[in-house]
Amino acid sequence: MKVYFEGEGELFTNPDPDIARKHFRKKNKTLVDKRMKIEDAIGKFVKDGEYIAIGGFGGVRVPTALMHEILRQGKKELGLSGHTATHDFQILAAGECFNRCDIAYIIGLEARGISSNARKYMESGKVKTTEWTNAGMAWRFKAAALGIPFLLGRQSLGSDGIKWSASKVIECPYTSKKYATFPALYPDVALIHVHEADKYGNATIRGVSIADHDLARAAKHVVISCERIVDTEEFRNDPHKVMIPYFCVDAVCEIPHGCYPGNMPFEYFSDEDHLKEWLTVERDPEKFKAFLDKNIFSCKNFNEYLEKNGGLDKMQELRKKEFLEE
Amino acid sequence: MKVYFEGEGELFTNPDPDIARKHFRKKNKTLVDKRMKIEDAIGKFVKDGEYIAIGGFGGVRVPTALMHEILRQGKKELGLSGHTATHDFQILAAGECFNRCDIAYIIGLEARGISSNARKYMESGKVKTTEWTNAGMAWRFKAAALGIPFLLGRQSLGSDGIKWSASKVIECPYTSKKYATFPALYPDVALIHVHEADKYGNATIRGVSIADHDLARAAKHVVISCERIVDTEEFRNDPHKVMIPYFCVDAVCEIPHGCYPGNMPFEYFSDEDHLKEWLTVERDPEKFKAFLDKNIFSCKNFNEYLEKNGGLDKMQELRKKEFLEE
Amino acid sequence: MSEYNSMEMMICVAARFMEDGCSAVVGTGAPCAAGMLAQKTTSPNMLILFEAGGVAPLLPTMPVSVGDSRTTWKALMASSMTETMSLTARGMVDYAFLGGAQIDKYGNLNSTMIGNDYRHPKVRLPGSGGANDLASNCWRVMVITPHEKRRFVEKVDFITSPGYLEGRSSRDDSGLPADTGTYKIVTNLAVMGFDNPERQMEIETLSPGVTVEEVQENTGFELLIKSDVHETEPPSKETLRILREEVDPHKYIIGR
Amino acid sequence: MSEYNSMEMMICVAARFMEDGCSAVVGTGAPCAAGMLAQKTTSPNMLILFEAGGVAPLLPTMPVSVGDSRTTWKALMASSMTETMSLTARGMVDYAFLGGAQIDKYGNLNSTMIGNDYRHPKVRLPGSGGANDLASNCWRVMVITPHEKRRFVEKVDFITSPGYLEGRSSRDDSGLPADTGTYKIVTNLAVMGFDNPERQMEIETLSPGVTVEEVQENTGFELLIKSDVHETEPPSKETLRILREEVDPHKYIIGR
Repeated sequence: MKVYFEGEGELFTNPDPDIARKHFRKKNKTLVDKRMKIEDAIGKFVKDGEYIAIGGFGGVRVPTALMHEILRQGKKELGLSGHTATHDFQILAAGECFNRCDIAYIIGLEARGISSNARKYMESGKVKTTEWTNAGMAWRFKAAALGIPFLLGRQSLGSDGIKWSASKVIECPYTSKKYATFPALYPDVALIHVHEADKYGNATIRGVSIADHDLARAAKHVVISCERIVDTEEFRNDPHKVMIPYFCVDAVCEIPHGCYPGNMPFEYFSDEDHLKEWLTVERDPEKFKAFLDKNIFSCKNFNEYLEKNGGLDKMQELRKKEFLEE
Repeated sequence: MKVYFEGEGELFTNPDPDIARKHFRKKNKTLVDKRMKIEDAIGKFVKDGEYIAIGGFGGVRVPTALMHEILRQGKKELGLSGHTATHDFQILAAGECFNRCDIAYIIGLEARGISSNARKYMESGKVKTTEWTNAGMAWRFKAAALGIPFLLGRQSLGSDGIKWSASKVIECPYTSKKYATFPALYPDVALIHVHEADKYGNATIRGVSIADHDLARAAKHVVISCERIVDTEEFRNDPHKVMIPYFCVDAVCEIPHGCYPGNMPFEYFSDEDHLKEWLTVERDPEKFKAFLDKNIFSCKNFNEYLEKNGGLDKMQELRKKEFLEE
Repeated sequence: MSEYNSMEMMICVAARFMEDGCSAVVGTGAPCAAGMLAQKTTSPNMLILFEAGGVAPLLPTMPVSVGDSRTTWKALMASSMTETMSLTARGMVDYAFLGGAQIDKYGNLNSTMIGNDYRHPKVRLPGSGGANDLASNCWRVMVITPHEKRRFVEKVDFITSPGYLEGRSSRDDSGLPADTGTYKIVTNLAVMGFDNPERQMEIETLSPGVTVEEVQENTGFELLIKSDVHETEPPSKETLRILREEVDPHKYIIGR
Repeated sequence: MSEYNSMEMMICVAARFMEDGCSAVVGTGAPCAAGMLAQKTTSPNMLILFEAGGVAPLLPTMPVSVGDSRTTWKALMASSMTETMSLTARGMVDYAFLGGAQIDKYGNLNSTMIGNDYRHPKVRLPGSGGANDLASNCWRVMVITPHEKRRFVEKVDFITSPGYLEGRSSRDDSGLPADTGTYKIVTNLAVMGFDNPERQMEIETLSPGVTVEEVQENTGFELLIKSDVHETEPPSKETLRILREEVDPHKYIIGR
């Protein structure tokens, strides 16, 4: 069984399921109340130097409130999973919170354009990078969730990306064909925003789940923010609802509108004006500093940020937009 | 990258995703009405000599009606996925429909006992076997669904089962540890009973899905039987419901109580008396022949079988039992 | 011994090993009864899982299948076999309850065939099902079984579910996850473990009135004997009451 | 050319390649418009997918993200990226629409960086996202792009998404699935394909009024020219009407 090729990229996390097994064995499988303040959740579970991953899809179902708190607490030298990272990446780059990054998609906000500040940060030499793809990263979380050290795929074969990844190209012992390997990614912490959770951490997601099913299972710690806390009975009465079971979860923060200015499917649409403001103001470092002070650093909590950007009127407007009632 | 060991078991299906790709490319992605009579579905999609897989979990959500029709049509020399196969295995063994079998669990009906006829068939030398485990088979469907030739796992390592499997034991190039490989299984046909489907084949499952999410994606053809046909609007109004999308499916047969005497979660409980009758009558070959004639071969359709075993009264009784109202 | 039968005894003893807050994949029958009993006694916060996908149900009655609708009654998830099995692979599951037609001195279990030729078995058995998977990846395997000489054999005809294979480090050497293996064998006669360097079956406690000799007579290989071997604590009246009234009122299991 | 702008032209031409009943993963912007237009014209039974998990939505408006809630509006499934990506790996997806900062003569695309040192890029770009995955596993890649010399380069600085790599059999040799690759490049000036043994970009049709020389002048490498090169059929009035009134009434895309 040949190994044809090995990428030069650094592995920022250990793909060995045995290391993860030791951790998961100790995880609490008891139904205990995990509700806590956002300050405590971030303070307790996001530690300088650790590797974090963000749920959602950049501007969709992202845990904005949790990320603002990471900036406020001045977290540094994090490792970051840049998997379909858009506004989330922009925020964390604004705080210069990370110094290494697995890249699938970064610095851009899809059709909206490129974050000039995030680009500058990535061109500054301050961030070590390893190159992947969206499916490659999804595969890495899937491998971790399955408790295996890697998963095969044909994405990346032949590309330059694989040279800067930590994939290897092997010969399949069944077909004698070439396949790339995607090593399991067990983040130290995953931050995931969901629609509903109970106090134990059972959580339900509407709309696309992207890679969050597997991410929640791969991460050593999971911090959930949710639009609403619901009673556990809601889940017991329909056991098809829970996507993330409580025993994966370490903290639950109830934060209505917690994904703003992102799009929360079936709740509210993205605030395209505010996202545009981010992209615009970033071009002027002075203005951007003032913008961050106003919107993140000076805010005592997430509601203050919401109030500064339109408050209830804006939330209702975005809800109408979500349901095409604008 | 070492291959430490290769099992002696025969691979009854080709694990190469490229062969499957050619087939899947041609699959119809158009929304066409796939409702058909059970006779036509089995006649068209289950061909002598092909490899079939049964959804559900032996006595739970099994497509009994579809399997009876396989016997009535006298299908022969099938390959069979013996994945958590209990009453389904018993039926197909009664018809001597298969001559090779991937074994994870066969001949038993869990706590209810062993099918003496199925055991006799398996001891007759008429069936070639390869030995697996429940997770091993689930992994094989998962690999196929992911479009990759194999998946890793540590189940089977060290056991005698692996010697008679088609697994290989390899050295992981990341951890240098031993892992078993589970080659992708692309069945020719999967037969799956579901709660609701629309005429295009979009299907929803309640209760445990076992390995059917992946099985439906792995199989080259999928025949769905369902308790109820519903309008597509039901799915479009809540796009979280569909577990099996229409483009995986080739035939949809509406067969209420189609899993009887099995347990259809949230619909009706298993008929333990009738399952016991099967186990008992099998011990006398003459009686068993008459039993099969009565319950399968002489029945013009599945309702006749239901009528012979209690009809509507029995169905209502089993529904009450499901909801603990007995 | 008249206050309880041996099935009741085994269930009560096995339940006692479940520390509070542990997780376990249970099957139908005695393992399920032990899990339910543990939840109502020593381990109120126990996470009960079923291999077909049931997660944390509020079991209303005994399931007849590890995939039936009882296993998702008021459950937190009606998931999949892939979900449960990947939980075990990630090290999230403490205990699995298994059985077999044969068990040997290294705690290996056979549920595949009797005979010495796989291609021509004397008796074909159901096969692994999920047993091998659970024995491979859960941290600890519990076995509840009647103690019979034909069942406790020097070497199983077929290793379906791995115990310590050939003893010593052979389980680890095979590639199975570290620190896993057969934990306790609970029979009508004794509780046995493998807490020795050889990884051989060792008598730890004896059912009331049972002697070491009696256990050895009913075993097809030589058992080790723990230095502090003593009597298994009999089930308390309250535990028996819960088992009889709340866990198995119809005596599906304890009436056997 | 006054009856339609070049964006409208490109969308209409790209849509035409979608045979009825095909499946496609589309992105935001022009690809999505082309998909929607195809559904309303040549391919009413087209299966539209979005990489984050949207399956067969009844798109009410243009999405701003390939994961936003428009992509699951009245969809048949709100699934996952794993679902969509595994569909492509199984060979279920005919077309992917991709773009890039650079494209070379073998149809390789770059959306990762400008410069010649990965560790010190002159300009960092977003990276693959799902582009490499789709380019690897979908049967055919479509590119809609403005025709500019800085974009059409001899060799991309970084192969993010594979076309035919170094031409001839090099794509197959890399291990990528057989019979896949870049299919058509639709620009304001021409439609180009790779239907030749070298797997090099080749002019197939020219936009009305455009000459081969003009295309070549705007391209950083030598193009092959198909022997029967002819004019691209302009969009019909009805197609334009549907694009303007039903697909993009707010002119998000066609107003650019």
